[in-house]
Amino acid sequence: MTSSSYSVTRRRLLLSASAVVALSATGLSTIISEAKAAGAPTQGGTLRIAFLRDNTTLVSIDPFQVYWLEHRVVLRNVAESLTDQNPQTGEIIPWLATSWQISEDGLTYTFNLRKDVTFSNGTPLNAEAVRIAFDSNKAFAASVPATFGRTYLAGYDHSEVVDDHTIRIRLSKQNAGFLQATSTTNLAILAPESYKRTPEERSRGAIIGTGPFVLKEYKPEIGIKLARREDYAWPSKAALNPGRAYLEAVEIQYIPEESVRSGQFLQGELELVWPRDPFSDVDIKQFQSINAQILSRSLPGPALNLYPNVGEGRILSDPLVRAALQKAIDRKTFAEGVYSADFPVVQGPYDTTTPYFKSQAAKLAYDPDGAAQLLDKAGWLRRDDGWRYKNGKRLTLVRPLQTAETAGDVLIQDQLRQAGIELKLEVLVAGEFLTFVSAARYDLHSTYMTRADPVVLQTILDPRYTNNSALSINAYPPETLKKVEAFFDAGLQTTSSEERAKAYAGLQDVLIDDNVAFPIYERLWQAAASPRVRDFQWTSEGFALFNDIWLDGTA
Amino acid sequence: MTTPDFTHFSPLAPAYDDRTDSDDVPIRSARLRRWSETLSLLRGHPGFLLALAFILFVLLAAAMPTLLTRFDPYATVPLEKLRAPSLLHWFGTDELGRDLYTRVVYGAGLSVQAALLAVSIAFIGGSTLGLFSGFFGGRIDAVIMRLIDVMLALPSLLLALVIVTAIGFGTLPVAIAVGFGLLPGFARTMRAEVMRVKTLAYVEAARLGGAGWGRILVNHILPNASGAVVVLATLDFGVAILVASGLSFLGFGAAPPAAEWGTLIANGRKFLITAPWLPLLPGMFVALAVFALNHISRTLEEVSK
Amino acid sequence: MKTYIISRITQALLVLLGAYTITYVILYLLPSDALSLMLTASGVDADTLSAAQLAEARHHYGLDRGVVDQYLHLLGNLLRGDFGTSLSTGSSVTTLLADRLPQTLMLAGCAITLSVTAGVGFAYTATWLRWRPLRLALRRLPALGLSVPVFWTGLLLIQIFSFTLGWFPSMGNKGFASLVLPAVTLSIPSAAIYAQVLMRSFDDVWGESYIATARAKGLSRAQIQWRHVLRNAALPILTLIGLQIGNTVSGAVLVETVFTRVGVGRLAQESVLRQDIPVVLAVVTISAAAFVTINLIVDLLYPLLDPRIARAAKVT
Amino acid sequence: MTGTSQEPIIDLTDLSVRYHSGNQIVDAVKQVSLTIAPGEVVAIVGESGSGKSTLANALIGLLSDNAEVRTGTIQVGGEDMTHASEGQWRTLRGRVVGLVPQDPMVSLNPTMRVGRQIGEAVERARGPRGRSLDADVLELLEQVGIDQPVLRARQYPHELSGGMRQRVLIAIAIAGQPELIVADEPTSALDATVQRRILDHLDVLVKGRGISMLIITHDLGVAADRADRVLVMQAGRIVEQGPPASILRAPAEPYTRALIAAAPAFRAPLSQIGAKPVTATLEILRFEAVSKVFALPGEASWFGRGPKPLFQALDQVSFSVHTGQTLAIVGESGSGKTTSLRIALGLDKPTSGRIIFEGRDITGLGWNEFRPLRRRIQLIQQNPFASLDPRYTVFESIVEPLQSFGKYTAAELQARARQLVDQVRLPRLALNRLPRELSGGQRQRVAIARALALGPELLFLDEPVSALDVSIQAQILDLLGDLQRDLGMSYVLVSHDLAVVSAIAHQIVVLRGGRVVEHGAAGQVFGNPQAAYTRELLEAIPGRVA
Repeated sequence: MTSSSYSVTRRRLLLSASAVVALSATGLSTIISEAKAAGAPTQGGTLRIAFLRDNTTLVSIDPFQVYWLEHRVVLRNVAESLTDQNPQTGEIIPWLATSWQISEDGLTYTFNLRKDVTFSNGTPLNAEAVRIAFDSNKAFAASVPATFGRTYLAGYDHSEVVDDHTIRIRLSKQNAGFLQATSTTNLAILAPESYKRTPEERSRGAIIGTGPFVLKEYKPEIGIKLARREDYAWPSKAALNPGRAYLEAVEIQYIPEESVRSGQFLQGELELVWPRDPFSDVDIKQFQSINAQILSRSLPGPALNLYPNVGEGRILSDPLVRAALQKAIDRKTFAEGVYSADFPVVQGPYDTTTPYFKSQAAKLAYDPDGAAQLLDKAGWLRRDDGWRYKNGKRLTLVRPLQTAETAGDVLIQDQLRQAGIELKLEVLVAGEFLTFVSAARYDLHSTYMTRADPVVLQTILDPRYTNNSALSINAYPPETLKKVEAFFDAGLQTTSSEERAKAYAGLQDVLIDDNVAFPIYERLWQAAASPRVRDFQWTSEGFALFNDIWLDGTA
Repeated sequence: MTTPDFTHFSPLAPAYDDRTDSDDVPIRSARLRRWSETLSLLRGHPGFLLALAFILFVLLAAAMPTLLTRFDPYATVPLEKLRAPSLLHWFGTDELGRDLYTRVVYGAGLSVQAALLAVSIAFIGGSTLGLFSGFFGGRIDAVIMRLIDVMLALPSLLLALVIVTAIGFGTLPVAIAVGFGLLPGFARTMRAEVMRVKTLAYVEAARLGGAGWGRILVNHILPNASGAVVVLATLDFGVAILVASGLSFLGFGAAPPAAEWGTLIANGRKFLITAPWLPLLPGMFVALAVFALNHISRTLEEVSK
Repeated sequence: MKTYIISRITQALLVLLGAYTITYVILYLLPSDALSLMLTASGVDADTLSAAQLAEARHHYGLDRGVVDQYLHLLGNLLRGDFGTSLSTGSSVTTLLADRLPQTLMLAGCAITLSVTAGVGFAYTATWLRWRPLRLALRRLPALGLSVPVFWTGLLLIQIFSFTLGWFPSMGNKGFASLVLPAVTLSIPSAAIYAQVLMRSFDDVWGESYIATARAKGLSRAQIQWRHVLRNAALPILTLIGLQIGNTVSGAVLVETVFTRVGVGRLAQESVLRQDIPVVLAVVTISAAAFVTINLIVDLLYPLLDPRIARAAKVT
Repeated sequence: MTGTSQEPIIDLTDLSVRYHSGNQIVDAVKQVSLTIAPGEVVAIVGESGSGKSTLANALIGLLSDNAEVRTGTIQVGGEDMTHASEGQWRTLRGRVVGLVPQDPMVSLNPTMRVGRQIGEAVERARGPRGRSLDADVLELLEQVGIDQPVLRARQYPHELSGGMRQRVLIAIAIAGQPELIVADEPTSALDATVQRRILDHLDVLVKGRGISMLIITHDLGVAADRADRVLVMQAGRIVEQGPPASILRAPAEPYTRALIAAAPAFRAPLSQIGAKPVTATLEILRFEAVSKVFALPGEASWFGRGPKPLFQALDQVSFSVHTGQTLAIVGESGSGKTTSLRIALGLDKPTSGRIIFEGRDITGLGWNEFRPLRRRIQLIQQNPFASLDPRYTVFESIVEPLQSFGKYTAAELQARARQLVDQVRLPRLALNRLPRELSGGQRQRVAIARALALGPELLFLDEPVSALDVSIQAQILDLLGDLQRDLGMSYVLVSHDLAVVSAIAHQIVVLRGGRVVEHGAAGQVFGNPQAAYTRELLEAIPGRVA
């Protein structure tokens, strides 16, 4: 039992909560200043990482299909994309493509490729390889409509090979997020040989990329092994190390048992502990007992929001109740109670690192009395058993959970209980969970995606882009739907930043004003690194650049 | 010519000396005689009384938890989270600041309910099957015994997982799943006991006295055979609690915020290093309860011999 | 003796078939629609497909067959050693099991040997000791071993031996050291049962007349315990081992979860959560087969250990 | 270590032993003094609970843990062993004192070959023998009169008959060439004829080697036949001792006189038995050429088609029972007497032959057709300790047959119960007692009362007194005699003990291997037996010689 008291020289977490101008997404990642001062990086060593668990619903490591964050961290270092994104400014910077031109109507993108890039099987990366990649992805998205990569490729029609290192991509309709999409792992370019294999084979690891590491072995639910690629020399601009990676290999294990994972880390069996949920202050205190570094990055895309079911006959179809619900959630206590004292309080439907983020903090203050008045006005009167009733029916909201509830879910349940609202947490097995949600038998439901572009919310909340998922259909009363769709279209059909900023600002205002999104907490992704880890750098979408990392033998 | 000999001494049966003959001898039923005797014997075992007291505490917790604690099991006080056991919070507080002792007390209701239901399902189902196969024997016995073998062949916890997934989470499905696992034990015990009693001389005597099998079953076989099954019931009550806590440990317990003992251990295991009392104290409580039940059933067995 | 073996084998197969059927019935008649489950498991959102696509998918997964001939179809595959394909990973169940079964077999094997030696050893000493208070204390200990939840012991052992003392790794499948703690945890409940039953049987045997004959020969307590009591008292352990198989598999599910060992137990638990029906069916069938085979072996071994069964008494 | 020839092997002075069980204190042996000279054979006679077994165990140091030697000294082979340690006793056991245990059926380790169990005793007494051990074992087996010793040595106890197992136990006792053998009820569990042959053999062995022997028995006859000196024990004390002749002819103590009177063998000179008038009366039950064949559970031929081995339990058995009289069926174990009983009671069906009850053919009647006859035919079972449901009071057991057959009010049942209890001479207070609070004799009386409840005409008695002490046996036999006289009931008595049969039988049938070897009036069968087997049975009755 580590008994060290809370270390006085508390390491300051760079989590500025300042309002941010639309486009310049201030970097909230922590830059390890000491790393640079520690002299030249040393070669060799294996970086051992422990994640929470593997994706058991969709078991795949094929870049185009994967939405699982942990896999995308790995893929970021195995398969590379045409462009990259500056983690601080969100600006698209060159990578495999040295430069690009976008036509006026935003339907033609021409990329000029680097000439010195080869795949790990030796074949060169040229325009033809890029065309094969895009066309294969398009064919796959047509056969499996629900696959995650499809929205990234929205509007892609075909590609033309101008010359060996120039490719022109034609879109059939405008997609403002397309340029950002080319920087994501989902549109990473694999060797033509990989696209000859079946999707299942790619899912199980038959992927050949140009990245600094090669995928040696993928055992579902057990782990992944990466080995350094010796002749690597074409990192993106965001990387510090221009050439071959310092680490010889990276070993990834899945350890669902939290006490075991922390125990392994404290005993020095692991260099990096990277679970899915943020650390509680107890964890942080324990990690700092071995002077571990706490690395945090707010993930771009929607915050952890609850979306209502306002279908007719549901309790939340009444705007007054929704407004009351918004006021009944105490986000500050949530951040402090469930995670840690200096955990950022969520300020709107988007995380702060999302381009065009606009804070709604003022409208999300905790106001239990306001909530009480609204509920009384709406006719839900509190009885002596503490619950609120309206003509005999108790104010009960149902929220389905998959497999297990977290401490946060129970805290929200209790906060609503204090407002007289019964939040019934329905813990369901995978199969039942999906049928329950698609039958819209829920009152509140949450899901999230990570992408450093606001258009990602469209894949959740825009019925036209979510194959009419129950969540997007039932989230709005008719008049709000019209406003939301207008803002989404505005944000999509233009490539000029000012236009997109105005559209997404309007969108964020509507979501909160009409109370069709209830932000709960900022989705912060935290990892604990051993003191030996140097030059850990977050990418824009919260992944890591393995080729920069090196292990300081001395610490 | 010889007077009945009562001076005869046998070390087993206590000699008694009734010379008085009287017409109006009140004839009392055997039942109260037996109960008064067994109770007097039990008083002699201190360990038994301690175990009984603990189980009564658990049953009281299950029936009326409000008597044993003034905290609200669901009220979250995040600022008070992960406090070590103290005079205020006997078992300390959990990750949301709720009083762990209160959650254990309120958990008793769910766990005891699940265990009680499971044992009664297994008791009724198992004993009937065991009775039929022990009493009729032959082909019926063979068929029932193969069925029991099948149920034994299926790994009980895995089967419980499947059943719970089939009929949903919550205390009742858990009870059915656990009951299904315990049923073979009761069937085998009842079958062995019925077969033993069926061959005893007093059953043949009753048979020759003209009694039909129905009457013999009810008056002779069942009372004498059910002794062992009752002892097994107390033993399996503890086992049921363990299996139910295993299920809720894997996340198949009651819907939150209610929590069975297994769920408490499961939630607490994240804090094994930082707040060890969170997973370890509920575990100790469960172990003590099951140990007490185990002790009670063993003492009952010894006394009834 | 031969007809006895034949009848036992046929009974064993019957039981195995029964176990397979019951699991199949429960699994395939789950309320949630199997098809939507299978589709979502392979990344497709069921309600977005058209009726034709649904019918085609239903055929692909063989769900359009009636329940009975689906059962026969699967049974046919099983007999050919093909457990079907896992819904979530898409790989064949046999390969999935192949790389996980060794872990669980090693764990179960160590646990069983550990529990048998501990059980018999404990009963042997507890009944042999003369010092009364220690004797009484040892008598109550197995009951404690039975009362402690397996997963709780696991957590406790990790806390003590792995984090505080650092003797053993707390997880993983690498090497023998990672097997010690899980095997000990899994063996405790079975060892407690063996100890309890054997103590009673040791006491019974000490009360037999042939023990008085042995004492009358002038043999010492130790010689009598070793030559006469052990052989007769330990007989019940064989049937007990047979019955404990079910518990060992159940225990494995919990122990592998707590110790993050990648074995069949954990696979089964997660497959139930993912409702990956073919995998669950395969795991249950394999553990039923293990139960049936080991019980068969116990039945055949019994006559070798207890001559009264092997040599039917001739009427002399 | 062995004492000089004239020094006594055993010298007990003023020995008292007390048992502590729970809060009960039981004084089993009170101030007993006993000496056994080398080569002398002493017998101790006493009923169960007289302390005779405690004495035997004290001599070999096998007293149980809760026993305490309160007073007196125990000298064995010249050594003072009163408070000897387990180690000291071990050096004595096998070398100085050998034990022949009581029940041969359970006194050998079932999972160890017989030869090895003997070899163990040899090695213990004479040290490791190496290869010559087998020779010693075979020699011992021959000495105790076992055929084919090489085969027998490799067999397991359950493959030998009762008699042979007893001989193995004797071989174990003498393996260490002890100076004294303690034989605790050596043959009481065996048939009379087998018993006689083994005791003769034991005498030869003991006399031949000059070993002294202490025989513990409840059978006065066995004591009188075999011992140089007889001691009578009652309630922990030696009440009388002396040479058998003087004890039998001129018993000094009243208890010894009661013992002799109670033992059927001595009660009346055999020739006068059967002096009961054999008036020609009606015939109540007749067996006509009844045969019964059982299929043995043994190994059928490989494909299950060949004939299964069969066992002929009864072969053309015929006899008849006259009203008001007692027919005794006598035979040793395996003679078929129990099978005929079960067939008569409708519990088994004969393979061939007829059973006539009061002129009506009742062979093969179904359970329901036989049920009305239950009112008129009843059974008294052998073991009184198992024939009563432990949870029923005496009253509930007695009235159960009445409740099975008809509707009676509580008052009627209680009146009938009191009447029946008086008939079997039990106090009315016994009605509220549970079986475990009664002695063996009293439980058998309750069983008899239960059998009389329906007022039967024919009563089957299956070894009714063999589980009881001699003095109690006499009372039960007298009771049965009185009941027959008063109620005119007819009995069929099944027994292996001719002495008991002679007490109440009018007619006797002797069975051997399922065939009737002799059938006639009791006086004639006892007076001049026709069949050689009957003569052998009569001679085997211990105590006849006197």
